[in-house]
Amino acid sequence: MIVDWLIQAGLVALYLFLAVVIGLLFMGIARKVTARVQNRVGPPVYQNFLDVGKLLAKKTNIKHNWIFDFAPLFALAGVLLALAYLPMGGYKMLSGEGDLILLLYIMAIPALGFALGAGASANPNAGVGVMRALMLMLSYEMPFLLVLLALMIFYNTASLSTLLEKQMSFAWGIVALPISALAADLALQGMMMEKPFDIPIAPHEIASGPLVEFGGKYLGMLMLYSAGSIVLETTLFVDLFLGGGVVLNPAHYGIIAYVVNYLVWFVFIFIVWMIAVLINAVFPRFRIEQAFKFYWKWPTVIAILGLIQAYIMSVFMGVVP
Amino acid sequence: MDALTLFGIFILLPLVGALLSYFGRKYAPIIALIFVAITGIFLYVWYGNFGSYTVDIGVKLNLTFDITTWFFMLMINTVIFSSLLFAVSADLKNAGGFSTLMLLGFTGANGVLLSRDFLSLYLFWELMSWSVYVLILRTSGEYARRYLLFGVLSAYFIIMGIGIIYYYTGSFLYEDALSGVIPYYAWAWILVFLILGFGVKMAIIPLHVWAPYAYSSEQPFVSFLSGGLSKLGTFGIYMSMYSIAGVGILDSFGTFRGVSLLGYPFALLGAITAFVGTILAIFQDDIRKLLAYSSIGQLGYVMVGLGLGTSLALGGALFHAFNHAFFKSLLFLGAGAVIYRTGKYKISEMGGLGYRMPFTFLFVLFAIFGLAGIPLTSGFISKWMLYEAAIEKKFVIIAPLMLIASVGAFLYSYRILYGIFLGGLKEEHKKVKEAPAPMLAAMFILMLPLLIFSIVPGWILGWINDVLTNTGLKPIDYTQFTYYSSIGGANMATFWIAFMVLFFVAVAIFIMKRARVVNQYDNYFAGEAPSSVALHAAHNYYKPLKDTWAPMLKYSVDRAYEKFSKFFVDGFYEIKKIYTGNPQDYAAYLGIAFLIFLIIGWWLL
Amino acid sequence: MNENPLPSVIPDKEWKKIQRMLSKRSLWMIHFCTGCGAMEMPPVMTSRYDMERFGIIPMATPRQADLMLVTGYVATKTLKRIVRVYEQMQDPKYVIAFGSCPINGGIYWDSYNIIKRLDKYIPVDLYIAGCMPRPEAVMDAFLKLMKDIDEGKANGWMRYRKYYDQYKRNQMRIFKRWDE
Amino acid sequence: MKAEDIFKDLELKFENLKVKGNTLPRYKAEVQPDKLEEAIIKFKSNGFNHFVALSCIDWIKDEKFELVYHLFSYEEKEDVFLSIFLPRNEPKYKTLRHLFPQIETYEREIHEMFGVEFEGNDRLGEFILEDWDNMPPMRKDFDTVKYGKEKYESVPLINEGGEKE
Repeated sequence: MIVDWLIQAGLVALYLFLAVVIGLLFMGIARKVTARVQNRVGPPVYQNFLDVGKLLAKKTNIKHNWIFDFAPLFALAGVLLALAYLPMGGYKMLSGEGDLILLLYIMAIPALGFALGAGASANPNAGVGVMRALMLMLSYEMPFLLVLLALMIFYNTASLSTLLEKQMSFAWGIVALPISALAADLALQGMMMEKPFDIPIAPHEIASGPLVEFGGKYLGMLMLYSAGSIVLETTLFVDLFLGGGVVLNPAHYGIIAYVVNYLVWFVFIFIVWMIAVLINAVFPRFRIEQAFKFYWKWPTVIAILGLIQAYIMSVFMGVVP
Repeated sequence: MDALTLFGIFILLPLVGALLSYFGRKYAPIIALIFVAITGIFLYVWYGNFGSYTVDIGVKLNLTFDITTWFFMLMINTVIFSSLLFAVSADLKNAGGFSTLMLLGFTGANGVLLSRDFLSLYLFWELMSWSVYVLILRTSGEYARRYLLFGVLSAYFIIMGIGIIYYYTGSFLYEDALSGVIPYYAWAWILVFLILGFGVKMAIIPLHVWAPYAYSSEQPFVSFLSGGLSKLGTFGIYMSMYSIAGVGILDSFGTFRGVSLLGYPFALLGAITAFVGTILAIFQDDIRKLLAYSSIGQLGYVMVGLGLGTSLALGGALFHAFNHAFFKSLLFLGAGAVIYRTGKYKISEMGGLGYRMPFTFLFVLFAIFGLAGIPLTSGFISKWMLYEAAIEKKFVIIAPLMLIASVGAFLYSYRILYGIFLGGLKEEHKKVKEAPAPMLAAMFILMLPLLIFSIVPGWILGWINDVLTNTGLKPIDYTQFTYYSSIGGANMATFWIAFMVLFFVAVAIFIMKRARVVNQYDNYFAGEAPSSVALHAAHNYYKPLKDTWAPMLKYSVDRAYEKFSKFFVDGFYEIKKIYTGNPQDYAAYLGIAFLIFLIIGWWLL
Repeated sequence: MNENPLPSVIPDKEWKKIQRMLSKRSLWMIHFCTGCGAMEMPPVMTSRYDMERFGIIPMATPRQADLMLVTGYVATKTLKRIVRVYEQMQDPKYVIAFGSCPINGGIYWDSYNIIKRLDKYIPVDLYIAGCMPRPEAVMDAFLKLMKDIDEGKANGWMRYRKYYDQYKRNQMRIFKRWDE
Repeated sequence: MKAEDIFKDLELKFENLKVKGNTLPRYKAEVQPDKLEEAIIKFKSNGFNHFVALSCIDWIKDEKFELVYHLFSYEEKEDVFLSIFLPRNEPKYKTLRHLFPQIETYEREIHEMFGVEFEGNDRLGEFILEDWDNMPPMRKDFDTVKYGKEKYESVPLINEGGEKE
């Protein structure tokens, strides 16, 4: 029993490490793509690895008080925990042990820990930044929760692993609930704080908001957190709507299935990430009221339509995947 | 254990304690503490043997000590124990009177939980409600009057319910209500009256107006009122819906996807309460009002669970009531400790107290995790059960309201944390000391169950299962560490192990390099001088949100009541003008009246 | 201000070389434009010259930055802000001074308000001559700085630590109060 | 109302300034310090409601400071310069910020740069210069080169010889 437990732990560790590496790679690709959109050469794709290396190797690190340390610790631990609960490339890590609502609240742990650390830096910019971040969270959570509800009602399950199986057997989320997928993608733009919605970390207005007092190893760990959260949010979208990239059934093909699924999953999250980056490259930044009004108007209407569609299909038309 | 010992321990002992502690003056809370501890010990000892007895004190009281009563008594006893432990060092004025009234309230609460006939229920309900009124009176008459209005309203609703039952069955016993004599439509009236009567105590939306005012009195009392006594409302609704009426009666109103048509509107009302309570809590600047609206919001969740009526929903409601008893009283005690040390109520006036009062900050932080439903505390499990219950039955109005309300809970939670404990430490708070030891002990007692039941949810789910089966409902399936619903489940053991391991990984990366501590003035203010004035961004914290919500915030139930009452006051004022007091007017009135009658008489002929 | 004990896993020499390579390839510039040279930065950032290809991006706060550009004349009022921002930056940090004004006061050689030589107050790793150097000169400066960092010559921050009291004495000769 | 007519009402001697390339009429008049306020009020109520600038000229030879109040009228498109002369050794004048709020800023600058006292303006004192410890710098008798050399050249270079000074 201990042996396969260790193998499981080893695999989870490998998947988490790969997730963070992919996250940093995606940040590098995003900077390259944005540069190309702006007709610039742009940094090398591995630039973010150098940035994180430089930050972690900084000589002096400034900290304000013991609550200040909460930010990097809770942020990194929380995002790794959330990634552990998310099936990546069909490999169901801990997602059998917890369900979508648990994952939703685990994603709140790093946000709250990061907000605590930022608040403890006694800098008014940080306080305003966190206020904006929480308001943005309230705004994009409205359509996102409606979308999750539509999925749970339609597939009649809250556990991600069974959701993957049902998507494989019945139809992908994007095929069954296209309207909800659109609302989810709009909500994703706010969740990943990409350009029209990077209000909380606005460098020009509030000196990069909550990050104002973080430098050196603190900023390095927070960069790992943001890398992990990129993979987390894109994988969440892929798992909910694109069947988690599961193409070959692991039961029949064994290891090859896992590798192929991993590649397909990688391509899917890359596509989702590119949509977000291309929107990011061309949009100015909204004010927080505009973002709130936007999210509680159009994406919420779309999400409600998706919910109604799911409700009708599952209750009246009796479609049971 | 027979009738008299049961009655003696849970009712007479606190009464004697109330009497004795009045003369204790400064040491009154300690005396009261001893009496509450005794009842606590007996509660622990008598876990096994339940039974129902009748006591004859002039009028026959029907008392039953079963698992439901035990479960609710556990909450109320712990909460009052920690409130009194807090009051020991809170040097309240006239502490003797305070502890007497607290013990009277405690007696009333015990009586309500023990009683199985409407007479004793009403007797103890009035005793508890009266003692709460006088306790609020200690702070301000105006708040107490508002509470009294709603207290009396709730008493009348309960009497109406009891009256109808007595009219049909002729007896006050709970069991007799089910004797089939009461017709179908009468049950609707009985349940509506009883639920609204008990709902006032749980501050459901239309009847919540008293809560923000009542919660602004002394913090130890408020933590008992909001943490303990609001559970009596839950107990009342739970008993009246599922023990007195029973599932059969409820389903006789027709079921909508397995949920009785009577329960669904109350569940909807609960969801609206959760949403409105949370949104209002976000904009409050006074810490007590913010916690009051947040308490209304959380009790809205409990109301949803009670309304839905499936075993998972009821289990979630009971568990959430249990959690709410602990994290809400912990929050009020934390706020009380801060108010005791700084003497300020406004969040924007405080700031940076977390550096001076680290333990209070940690306790409040843990309570906030419980409130917001972070999986590190048991707060998450109860919310999870309520969500699963709503999603299981595909309720597409209740579930989104609850989910958005929980996200709203993050907003006002951070407002408390940032406004009071983080941000810049003001000059006058430089020498604020940590809260005294009894206060910290009280808060520690309240924090324990939140942590324990998050690691091992099995124990409390066991108790909840006994309560459900005791009232004849299907149990929920769970094991020592995991809990399931029909559409999902979660295992807290793997969660905690994974969290510990990954937290260790983060710490490993973190301690590679040491960090230099700088004070709060060595900060980046765009190159400007680190001024001695602490820049704290907590004033009017969610202003953009308030601007976007402004059109909706215009309507408020408070103002509706005020306009309603003003309408009557002006009306009566007009009538009063008639009695001018000098005889000529009266003579004139008589003449006019005579004339009018003359004309009518002439016209009729 | 003591040196942090570095992990002994990698021999000291290699580790310092890796650290220098890392800090060379990702210089984060504090977005604090002190004088008339700020106008030279947009062309350097945008598509024509694009400093981001060397990993240099403007950062909002000194805590996150490790390269400070003093672009143009430095009045006593600005010097106080520059020193404060410089001290809030975290080691290893580098300073590049643009134009002739930080070198010898430039066209303000006779002004009562402009300091004549920046090097006396904060350690400057690199000067760029010219009364506002063109973007090509700025790019060349970045490359020169990266080469200096690699060879370990750009150690302004060590000099600031070593001669901290001399720097402080010079600074206090210019402005009377520090905390205002 | 035309500037000439206002000048006639105030019996002020004015001269028409000829400036190459500037076709707008410009008038300059010298006013007694005590009568300046009501002159400005008169101009302000007759269309000259744009206060352009308050500048100070240091006539070091005849020991005088000249304060020039520059007004402009949008209706008539005319500039008016009202100037008063103050003794150079201890220049003192009352504040006119109640007429135009921006006068306060000009007065603060002139106080710092020339040392002119404006009673009633409570915000005089340190304004643009930082930690200034010398006479007002814009006066003609202030020698900037000597001050620059004495203050900045005297600061020693960082001695990196290793031995402390």
